[in-house]
Amino acid sequence: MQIIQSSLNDEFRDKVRAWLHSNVPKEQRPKRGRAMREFDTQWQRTQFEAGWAGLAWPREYGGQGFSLIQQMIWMQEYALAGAPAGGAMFVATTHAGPTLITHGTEAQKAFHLPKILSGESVWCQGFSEPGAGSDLAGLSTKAQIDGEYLVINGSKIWTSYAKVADYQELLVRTDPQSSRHKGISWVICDMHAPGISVRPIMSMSGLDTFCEVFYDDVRIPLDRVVGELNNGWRIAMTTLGFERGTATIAHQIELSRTVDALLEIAKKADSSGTGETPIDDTSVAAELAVLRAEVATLRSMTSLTISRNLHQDVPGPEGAIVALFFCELARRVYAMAITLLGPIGLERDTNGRDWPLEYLEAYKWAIGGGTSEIRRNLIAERVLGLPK
Amino acid sequence: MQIIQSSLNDEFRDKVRAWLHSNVPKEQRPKRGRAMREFDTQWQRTQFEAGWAGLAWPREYGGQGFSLIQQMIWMQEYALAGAPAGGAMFVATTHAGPTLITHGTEAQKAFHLPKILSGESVWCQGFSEPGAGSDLAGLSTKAQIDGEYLVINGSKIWTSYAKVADYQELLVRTDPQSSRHKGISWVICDMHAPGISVRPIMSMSGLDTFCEVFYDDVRIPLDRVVGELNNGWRIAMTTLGFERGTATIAHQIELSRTVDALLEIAKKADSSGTGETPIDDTSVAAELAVLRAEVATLRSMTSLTISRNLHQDVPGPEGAIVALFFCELARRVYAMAITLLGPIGLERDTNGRDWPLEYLEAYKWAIGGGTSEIRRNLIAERVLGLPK
Amino acid sequence: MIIDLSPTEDQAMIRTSVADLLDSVLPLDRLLKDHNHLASAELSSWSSFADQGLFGLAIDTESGGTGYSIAEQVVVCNEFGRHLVSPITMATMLATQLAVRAGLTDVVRSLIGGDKRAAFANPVANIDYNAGGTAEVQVIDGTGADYIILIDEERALLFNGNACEFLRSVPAIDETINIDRLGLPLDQTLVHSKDDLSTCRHHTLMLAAYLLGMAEVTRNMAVDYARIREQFGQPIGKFQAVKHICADMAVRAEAALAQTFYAATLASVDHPNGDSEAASARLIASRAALDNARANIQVHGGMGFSAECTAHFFLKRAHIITALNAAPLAAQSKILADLEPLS
Amino acid sequence: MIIDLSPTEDQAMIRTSVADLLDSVLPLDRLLKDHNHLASAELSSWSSFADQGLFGLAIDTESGGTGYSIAEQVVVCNEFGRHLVSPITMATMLATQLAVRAGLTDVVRSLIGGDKRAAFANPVANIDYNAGGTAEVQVIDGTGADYIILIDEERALLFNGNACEFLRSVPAIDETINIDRLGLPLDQTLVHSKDDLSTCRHHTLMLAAYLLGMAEVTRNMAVDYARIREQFGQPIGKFQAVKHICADMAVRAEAALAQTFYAATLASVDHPNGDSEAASARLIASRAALDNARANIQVHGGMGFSAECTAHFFLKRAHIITALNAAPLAAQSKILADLEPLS
Repeated sequence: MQIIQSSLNDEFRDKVRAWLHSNVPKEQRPKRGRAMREFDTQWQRTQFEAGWAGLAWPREYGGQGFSLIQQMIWMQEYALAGAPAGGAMFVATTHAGPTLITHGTEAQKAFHLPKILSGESVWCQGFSEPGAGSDLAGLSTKAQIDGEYLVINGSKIWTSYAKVADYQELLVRTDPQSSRHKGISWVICDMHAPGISVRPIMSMSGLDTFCEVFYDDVRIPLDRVVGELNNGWRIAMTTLGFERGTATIAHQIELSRTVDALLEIAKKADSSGTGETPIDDTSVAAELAVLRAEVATLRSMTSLTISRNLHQDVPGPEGAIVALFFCELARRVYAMAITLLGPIGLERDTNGRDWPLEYLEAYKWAIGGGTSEIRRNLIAERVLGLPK
Repeated sequence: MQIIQSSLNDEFRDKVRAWLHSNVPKEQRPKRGRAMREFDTQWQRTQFEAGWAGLAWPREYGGQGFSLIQQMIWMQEYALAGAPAGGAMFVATTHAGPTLITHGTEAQKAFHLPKILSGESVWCQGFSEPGAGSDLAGLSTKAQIDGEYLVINGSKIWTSYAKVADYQELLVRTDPQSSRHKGISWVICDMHAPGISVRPIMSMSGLDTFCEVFYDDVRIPLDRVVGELNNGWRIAMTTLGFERGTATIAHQIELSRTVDALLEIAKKADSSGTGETPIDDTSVAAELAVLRAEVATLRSMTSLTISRNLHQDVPGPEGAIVALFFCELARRVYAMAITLLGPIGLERDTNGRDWPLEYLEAYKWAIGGGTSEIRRNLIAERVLGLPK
Repeated sequence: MIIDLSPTEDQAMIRTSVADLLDSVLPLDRLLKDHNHLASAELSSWSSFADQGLFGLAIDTESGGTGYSIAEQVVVCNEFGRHLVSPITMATMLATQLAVRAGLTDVVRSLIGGDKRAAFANPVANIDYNAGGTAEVQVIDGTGADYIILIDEERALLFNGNACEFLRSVPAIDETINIDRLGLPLDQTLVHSKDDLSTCRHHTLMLAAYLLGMAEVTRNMAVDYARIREQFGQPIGKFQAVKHICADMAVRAEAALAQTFYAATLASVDHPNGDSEAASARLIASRAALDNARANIQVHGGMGFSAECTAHFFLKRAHIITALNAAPLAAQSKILADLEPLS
Repeated sequence: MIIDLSPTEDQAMIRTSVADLLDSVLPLDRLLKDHNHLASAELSSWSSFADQGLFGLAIDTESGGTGYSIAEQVVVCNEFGRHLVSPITMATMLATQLAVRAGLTDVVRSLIGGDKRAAFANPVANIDYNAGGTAEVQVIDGTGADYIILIDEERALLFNGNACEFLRSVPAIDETINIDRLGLPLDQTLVHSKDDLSTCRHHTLMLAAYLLGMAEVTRNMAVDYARIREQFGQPIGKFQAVKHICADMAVRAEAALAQTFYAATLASVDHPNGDSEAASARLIASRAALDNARANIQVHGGMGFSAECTAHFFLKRAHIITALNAAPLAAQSKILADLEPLS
């Protein structure tokens, strides 16, 4: 436990803050379609041109090779400046790029990495299937080898941004005799290839970033396989990106600001004219105090993860603990918003904030990217060492 | 949904109430030893002599053969009159007796049933073992057949009142080749037989009703087997007593009275002299309101179970739902007592009530007689029909 | 007091016939298709609801009703909740009851006959009834309603729909219902009943029954899905984590059922504890509906989060019904009031 | 602000040496034997605690201390919690701190040297400090204590033990500690510090660290038991229900760890957010200690409920430490206060 004092870090923070202050887009991010893609890729290009793209990527691949502390400073300032989330560029910059850097061929790297950094190409992820959600290893999308090609048939689901993506990290079963973790390959799929169709799935909050992707005899050249054939499971599992615990900073700061917003609401006298404010109700105050303590704790847990990673090369499985804490907390924070606002919380536009949308969106954290149940298994088995 | 109006029921209630009013023991029940046994057996004898023993037992075996509604009225009035719980007589009257009536030989019934009803013999239960708690079928206490005798070796645990009991319902493995549910027998064990030793186990609340019982070459005549040899599992599982859902009435009324007591405490001004009472704190009021709604609900759930049993012969598995609701609620009610009382709640004697003891005792419900986890399995599999 | 919580023959019959009707005219998957704009599905079946006598179920036969009690009304509202029927049905039942007490025979006849309908008003801030003037409210599926009913824990007001001022429509958390902001003219009430506590109590119980229905259906949906959905080579219902989620759903639904039916039975004989028991029922049923809706989404995983499965409608509707004329502090003091011993 | 929450070399060394000492002189199973009457085990090792410099850890070297900060003190209190050490150790550390601020060099020397000791007073009702007179308190393991320390969220008072009036002994929920009711003479304080907020903050953090230690040990105990206890032919730790209980315990312990260490780091530089962060730490650690103690009992089943296993001591001690000088409303307003942005 100690505060890391460094004038170099302070200078870096000042520089980041100044640049973000002048460059963070002022216009609203469009919620869908080409306009959304344009916005996200343009913001990536802006960062790229100013030398802020690929913060965690090695310098030899065009990245900035920042230290973990520098990344953390960037993420903090980024969130505090209200800079937009990666959006359509998220998979490319934090997952596909790092995977290619670690496992790709020279040709794959040379072709894709510059396009990702400059915001030229958008990636999506094709891992989950209708029959293989929590059980990713149960995937059944087939890839048959036909000469120099893989011929893909099947479907993927919960693929964000598939509608606007150029490429997809696609997991397919290349060995038809195999089952579970064996015989899976990690392939770069061109989303413009013939035989691909994309169906948006409306989420319960009314957003349609999720899609289902169908593959009907889609032909992918064999040189698009990353790593080796039938080695895809290891590649999908070992590549956690380079962010080393800093990725939750944005969520944590957003949640913390939301609790502050609730506190402001609770301190305002209601329209009944009695002069009483919700916070005068000790049960409201108690609940807000718990939430505020918990968002502070989320910040501290993020800091603890990063601290551990300062002293170890490979991030430990404790990341699942922070993820579980976050997803349970997020839902309670937004549920409190609905309760606190009473009948007004049922309306989708309250003084410019769509609380119901934010509340409903918060349900995704306990489901997507591993349900809370899967995370608890993981914590029990990998962190605590309980038998499988 | 309807109120059952019946002048016969009203007369019965008046009669029960009048008798209990005059006969419920006024002295404190001793907490341990022979004095406790004397108290419990004397109260049983008092009820027996007045014609109130074996309410649910058939008349041919000396019971009263009361209807379910009459049993329910009795239990309500019994709890409201503050009559003592069955204590050392509980296993004999609600479990051993009904088991013998259903599965015993004529000789077994003729010998034991009168002694139970009149309070002459005290029974205890020998089911759980150190290695077989939640997994009762994993029991390993051995009974070897030696001529006309079973020779018992092993140990049982969590046996209430073993120190003062005359007989024990004992589950033993009579077929050494068998495993799990097969090869188990249900035996009447004389607790005064040579080779039995009893070690009290202190519970975390400081009570020592639980015991561990050790069997060292204990010889039990073969005619003490109830049902047939190796058929004990079925006997243990099918005998649920005759109480058909009325057994929780006492718990429910006690819990409801405890919440009322907490409400009284919360309405009293604290000693700080500010005139403020805990209930003025809306978070305290809100928590008490939830608890009161929940104890009302427990009462309604008990009523629902009994209502169902008015129209069906065999009680359904829904009883596990009431049991789970009760055990989770009981712990929260007593935990609220400790919180509400603040520092004073840490002291074991507060105005004549030992709140810490009651709070600590409340932990047993989620563990004994099936943990909450086992109950959830049972509800999922038997009530909801989810796959085993 | 001995209460038999099992359905009477009449109650069982009423349940079956209402359930059959709703299964055929308001199947749940209607909501996936057109979001039920302005309660269109309900309105096109309005006359068949009237034909079944639903709007005068708890009204004396002399007043043109069926002569049943709140107990039977609770059975019907329970089915409404299971089918996510628009709350205008319950509003119309309560409007009938208010009109009977006020002797408005024409209004009673038109409501029971299915010619007119009512909608619930939900205050957006505390209303000062003595000050008069206009009170701003949300109205649920109230566009075109003939009457607007405003109920809190101690009074019930009935307004003519066309006497109310339309302010604006607002998009709601639940896209299957419609919320309008209206101004209610407090000095132009058709009925202003200050001590008709039985109507208030019935309102509380009907909402509890509706929420109970939601808790039951979500439990069933989760169990059905857990039986068929396979992951890791087996139905997810074999995993203890999923089993225990479902078991907890069963406990919540059973608790809400027992307390709602118990309270309704007491209310049917105007028992003095009726208010407290009804408030407890609504509290328990609200928590059951919300928590079961959440658990059902979780059991359904990605499908539960998508709009292509009906799971999310139960979450949204639970928020609407939970917030409808909710007065948590008044409900709390009812629950905490001194009670008569029940035996 | 960049904080490294990993232990520094000094912190790691302090933890190891304290843990080694406590493992040898205060092993947990001592509590199964004699219930630690009047903190007898602690008192017989008192001089070895003093030899390790524990009572002057966060005291300047000029004043005779070791010159570390609250961060190192938190590491030590964390070990105290893991071993369920009597709170008199923490009371003595804080008494030293108060005595330093008041310039009582003799008192400081005798406390640091292990010749004298202090105990915590816990008010049984609100105390009116302006009224003077005698305040009735509980004192924890205070029989024979040289000093009594009374701390709330905004002040700290130190009394001479023999100036206090003994009222009576009371049996406690936790049989391993001793509670006396004492009367404190409010106008005979050795130190009455009204704005020494840093001592109040240290008190809050030390209790949080102690509770954290309990949450960690109960997690470990549950996991160890789940690995070896077999039911249904396999370790119970293979059942998802038990796995998930343990996973939730791990989350609670990790949360308490992160927040306590973070808040201690801020406190070590007197950061203006220190009060709020410390109050959050105590809240999170209290819940972690209580909930993990309960979960540990549940995982242990019948053994957990018996007095023959150490699980129950953690539940009881968690109640004692949670209630110690607790001022929930004051803590709430600290948590809800306006904060400085942290970067």
